[in-house]
Amino acid sequence: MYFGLPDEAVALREGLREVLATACTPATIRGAWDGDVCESLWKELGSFGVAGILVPEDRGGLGLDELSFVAACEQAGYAGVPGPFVETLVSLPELDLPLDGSARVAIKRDGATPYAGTATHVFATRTWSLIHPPHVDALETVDRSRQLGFVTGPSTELRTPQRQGLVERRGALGTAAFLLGLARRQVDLTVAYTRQRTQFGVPIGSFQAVKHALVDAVVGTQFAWPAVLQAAAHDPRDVHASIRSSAAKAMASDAAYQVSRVCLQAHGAIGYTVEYDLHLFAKRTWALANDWGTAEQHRAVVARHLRSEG
Amino acid sequence: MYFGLPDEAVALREGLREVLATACTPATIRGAWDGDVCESLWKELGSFGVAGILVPEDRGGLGLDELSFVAACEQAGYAGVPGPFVETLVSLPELDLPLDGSARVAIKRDGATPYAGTATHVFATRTWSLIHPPHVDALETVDRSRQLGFVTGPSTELRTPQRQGLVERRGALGTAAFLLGLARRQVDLTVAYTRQRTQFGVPIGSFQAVKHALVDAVVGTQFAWPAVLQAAAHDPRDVHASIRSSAAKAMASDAAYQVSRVCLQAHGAIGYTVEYDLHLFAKRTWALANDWGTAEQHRAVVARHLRSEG
Amino acid sequence: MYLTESESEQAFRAEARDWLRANVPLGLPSGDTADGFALHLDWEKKLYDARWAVVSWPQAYGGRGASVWEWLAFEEEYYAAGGPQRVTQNGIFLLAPTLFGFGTQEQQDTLLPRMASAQDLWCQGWSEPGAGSDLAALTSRADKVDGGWRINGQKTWTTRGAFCTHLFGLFRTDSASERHHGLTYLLVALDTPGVTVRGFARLDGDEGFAEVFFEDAFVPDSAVLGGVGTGWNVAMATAGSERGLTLRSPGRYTATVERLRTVSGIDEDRLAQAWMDAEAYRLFTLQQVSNEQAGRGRAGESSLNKLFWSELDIRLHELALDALGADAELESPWSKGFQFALAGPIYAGTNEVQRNIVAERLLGLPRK
Amino acid sequence: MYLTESESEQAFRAEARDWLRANVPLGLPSGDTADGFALHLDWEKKLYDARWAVVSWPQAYGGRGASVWEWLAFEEEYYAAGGPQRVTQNGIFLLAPTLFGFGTQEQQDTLLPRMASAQDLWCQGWSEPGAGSDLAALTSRADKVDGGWRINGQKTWTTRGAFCTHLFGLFRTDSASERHHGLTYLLVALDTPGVTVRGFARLDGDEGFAEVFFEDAFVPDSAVLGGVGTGWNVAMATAGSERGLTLRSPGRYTATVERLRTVSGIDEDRLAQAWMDAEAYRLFTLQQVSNEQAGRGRAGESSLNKLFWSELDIRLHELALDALGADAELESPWSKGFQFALAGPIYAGTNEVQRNIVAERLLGLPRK
Repeated sequence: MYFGLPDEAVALREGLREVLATACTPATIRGAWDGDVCESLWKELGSFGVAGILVPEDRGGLGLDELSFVAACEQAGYAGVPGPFVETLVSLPELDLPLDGSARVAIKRDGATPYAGTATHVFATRTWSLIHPPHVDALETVDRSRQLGFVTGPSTELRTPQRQGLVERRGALGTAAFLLGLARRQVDLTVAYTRQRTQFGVPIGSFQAVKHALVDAVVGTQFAWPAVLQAAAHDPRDVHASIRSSAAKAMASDAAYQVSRVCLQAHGAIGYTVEYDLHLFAKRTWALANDWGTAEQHRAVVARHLRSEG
Repeated sequence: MYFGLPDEAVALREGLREVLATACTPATIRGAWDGDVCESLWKELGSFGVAGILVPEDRGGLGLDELSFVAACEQAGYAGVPGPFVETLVSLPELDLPLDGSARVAIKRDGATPYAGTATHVFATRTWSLIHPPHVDALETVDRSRQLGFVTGPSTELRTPQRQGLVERRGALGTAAFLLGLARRQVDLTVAYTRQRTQFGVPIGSFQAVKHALVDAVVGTQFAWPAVLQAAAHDPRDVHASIRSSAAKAMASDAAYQVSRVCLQAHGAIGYTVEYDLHLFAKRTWALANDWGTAEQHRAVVARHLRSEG
Repeated sequence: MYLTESESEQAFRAEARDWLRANVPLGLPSGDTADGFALHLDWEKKLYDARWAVVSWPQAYGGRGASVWEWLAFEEEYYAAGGPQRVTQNGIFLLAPTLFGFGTQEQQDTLLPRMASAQDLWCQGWSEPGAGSDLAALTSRADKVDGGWRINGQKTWTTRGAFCTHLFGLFRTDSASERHHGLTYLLVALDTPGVTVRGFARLDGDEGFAEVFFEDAFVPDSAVLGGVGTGWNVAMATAGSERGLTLRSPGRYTATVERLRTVSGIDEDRLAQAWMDAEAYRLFTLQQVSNEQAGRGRAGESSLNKLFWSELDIRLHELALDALGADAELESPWSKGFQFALAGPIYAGTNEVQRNIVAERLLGLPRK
Repeated sequence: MYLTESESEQAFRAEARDWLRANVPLGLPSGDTADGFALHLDWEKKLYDARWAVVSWPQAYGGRGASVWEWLAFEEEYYAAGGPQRVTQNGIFLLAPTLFGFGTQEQQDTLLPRMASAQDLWCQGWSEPGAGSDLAALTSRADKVDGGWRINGQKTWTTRGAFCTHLFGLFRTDSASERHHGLTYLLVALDTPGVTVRGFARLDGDEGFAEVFFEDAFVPDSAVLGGVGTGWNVAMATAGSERGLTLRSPGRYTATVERLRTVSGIDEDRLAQAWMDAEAYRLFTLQQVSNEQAGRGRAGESSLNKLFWSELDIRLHELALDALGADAELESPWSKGFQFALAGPIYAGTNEVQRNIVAERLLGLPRK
């Protein structure tokens, strides 16, 4: 018995880490804030093959499982990849689109659609159809890289088997992993800053007020990750399999949000400026914590299951 | 304009403080744990006149207002007065009983009645009748001075005007004040202990981990007290007067409970023994936090009001 | 307990309510942008012309000589009517109390009326790159020269500095001194040669912050507020009122809760808690004022006050955003207000510093 | 990811479940009272006779040589079946790992079987009146004498000390040494002349604590576990396993949550969180074991583990007590369990100490 990422998932994550170290810097994210769709980043992602993680090999994908998927999403979160990363990865298995990064797929919502402004295609899962090219009425958002908008445009019905449930579940799960990556990045920034920032003659990271608040927040993320792993593992004997992704999203949303609060406070005024990078990851965290279902909504799913399953 | 205790309430509290300093020591409370009804303490309280705080002067009471009442309850909480202190004070205005401390009145509940084991009379407010002498089937409680029990016995219907609402409101309000007194005592014990207890070469009270947790708990009690004052003040222009006692009890319950948790933790192992006094005040806090309505139940009252009052 | 307002207090409140409801401009843009700031100035001048800008000041300086109770009533009515944040607040709420306490007659006569009428716009010069929570570590120098002082150094995190005309702050006037010794409180016009202001953006994207650079900037002796070398004590008086009720009047939160009640899908249990908390803050403030007027003010009380409002402000906005769910990330008064609220636990002395103060001064826990 | 149990693991779990469901005594009184302890001993002997007392130990010592996975499965089934707290746990979970790691062949052969069969009952001798969180401040001395050591000093907060037969703990064997130097790990029979045990009551009123006094108590050289003067490292190994999964197996919490689901009027949102948390703890533990077996154990991981379970245990009981409302104060498994849970953040290294460890070893924040 072994509980953890299999070697292939670890290898994928490490490879992606190297790609993103140069392909997705804070400058890249700031570019997205200014409306750049980051085509070069997506080409890199495409040539690395990550877009096709969940696409069968006979269709040119990597044909990997969801453990590799969450490993990739966590790493993408750490880099703060702008644009519909999770959405594209969960959509491509259902669509007949290129896997080279030229297709960026947003997923349509009843209200405004996240990443609509940067998407080449919009996947309307309810009607199982694809909108291309999308026409977007953009909205102002706190995280400007989110590019929310109302979507219209020519729509084509899809012939592929309708797997709304799978897309919904994978979207929440991948976003949970992405959130934990964002949290890890914010913790790293905070540790680095509080180690060197001196006040009262000592590094502020040596104060228990900073240490203990940060540790309590990190505990939340450390215990959310195994929930993500279990949701991705699909243990056939797991009677709770159907709600694992909800548990993962609920825990990751709360944990990552708490990390964003604590890291901002630990930084003091510097964290409160847009010139410093922390806000890029904090604001994405706030958006994703409520995207693909809020923590409260996913806990309600778990509660219903516990009631019915008696 | 002035918001605070009037001089007569302050004077009463100071007088009561002196009485209780000798009449109600931790040894007194431990006696109550062993079943002592503390008659000498109640005689002291009677001769000081506190039993009749809310009883009109023409009936031999002090005829004071609820500001003096909450001031007395807070001080009684600080001393951890065992037995039905709040219950007796809110009952005596409705009953024709001696004010010399010889009457200890519990208030009947549908379930087990708190302090039944130490009461001379049990006031059944629903039926507005008095049970005397009470027969009690005792129950085991975490705070053994609570003496909960199921009550039966000869009952006399009362002719006085039925003021169930007043008794209920005053009971919750007095208990809120009592809880804040219990909290203040626990904070004092904790400050005294953490100032002298040395670990790692310094007083543990100098660690931010101890300081900040204690401060956060104290903030809760400091902001609950004005809510108690306002509930006791009956400002005629206050459109929210009807829910002030619920707000006071909800805030005091949560704040005092949090204080009990933090103070126990700050003490470490010593606080976890019954030989040390802290538990006497912590366990009463846990009991009273849920007595006379839990914080959640009282918040529900406030929520209903906010909805209706639009 | 005498909570009832006197007839004059009631009359004052009624007059303020009527005027505010008739005149408060709704939907002003943020005052922390260049365009917004200009519109806010119009509003400030309107307040001044109607003598509502500084109600608690003497008539001679443009006020109404209102009592603190009347001031609290005005603030309640101001926010209940939807009044915007005051772009003049650093001057009228933070510097003015210090001027009244430490200023010369001439400083008061010249500076206060121009401040009240928003002709002079003041920003703070406390923090420096190396001195945030640890304010006593500041290194900006003012060296004595003939007729005045020559300033060198840098201030930062100066709120609305890019839009202000003057700065008040602490400078080291005794180069041999350390920590909180040898500091002097100076009043500096930002158009002084050698002073450079660079605005930069805050978390919410508005250019609400500024860095201020001093290169041999000369200020006259009359720029000294309080005695030379006594700057720390003078500044602490301001810091006190900054942490105290003048920074955040309760009316802000009671008004926010009323707005919360109109948000659909809000958690009722948490809304009840929010209402209780805002009320508790209002009542705590009344108690605090009463204590201070009775000479019973408590050490650390203003820190308790700051800890509570700063965390309450965040909770209130979290409650709204949770109800908005997926729409919470859209630009809105709630998402804007949430980001603004996040500054509360950081500025005016971080909450970590406030907890130390309460622990040591109110509870008596050992410093070391 | 290979979460699926092997056939042999499944068979082991099934055998354990069947035996436990048939044999677990329900409604035992607390093992921390004299009467209760005796009844718990009967249960321990029954476990031993069926070779379920120490499943992970070698057959030779009364175990089944079970893997850690099988041990976790056993623990899950044990608590799911309503099994009582193990009064032998300080020995079999805390001392035994140290004996396996540091004990001589003779120590293992003589002590382990008697421990497994509950003939010897072990308690801890760590804390002293002056050494709690700061264990290295301990002052109890053991002076070298012919053929052994003479012990003087006092230990306290010794769980179930009044009912045990032996004590393991740290003593200062180099009087010139300071802090964690010059300490030796000793095994002491409590019936040794010069040893006095005084039991005293815990928060829940049970006599679960003891003070142990040593006055010229003699122990032979064979009482030394590990090398003389190496006691700190030996003890840390135990402390590690104490903070680690052997102190609180996940089965406890998953079982508690199942009980919570039967409490009426429980808050469903918080129940869902409780279920997720208990599951997260179970899964985190599986991950931790996997990491350690793969040689990828992380510094501070056992402290993360302790922080989580100790706070989870309290939350679970608070949830039940909130649902019980006014009846929460009655003696019940929930109120008893709540008081027991309150010890979690205090013992085995306070959570404040654990947070320092995680901050410094896992996150790399500076000590000073």
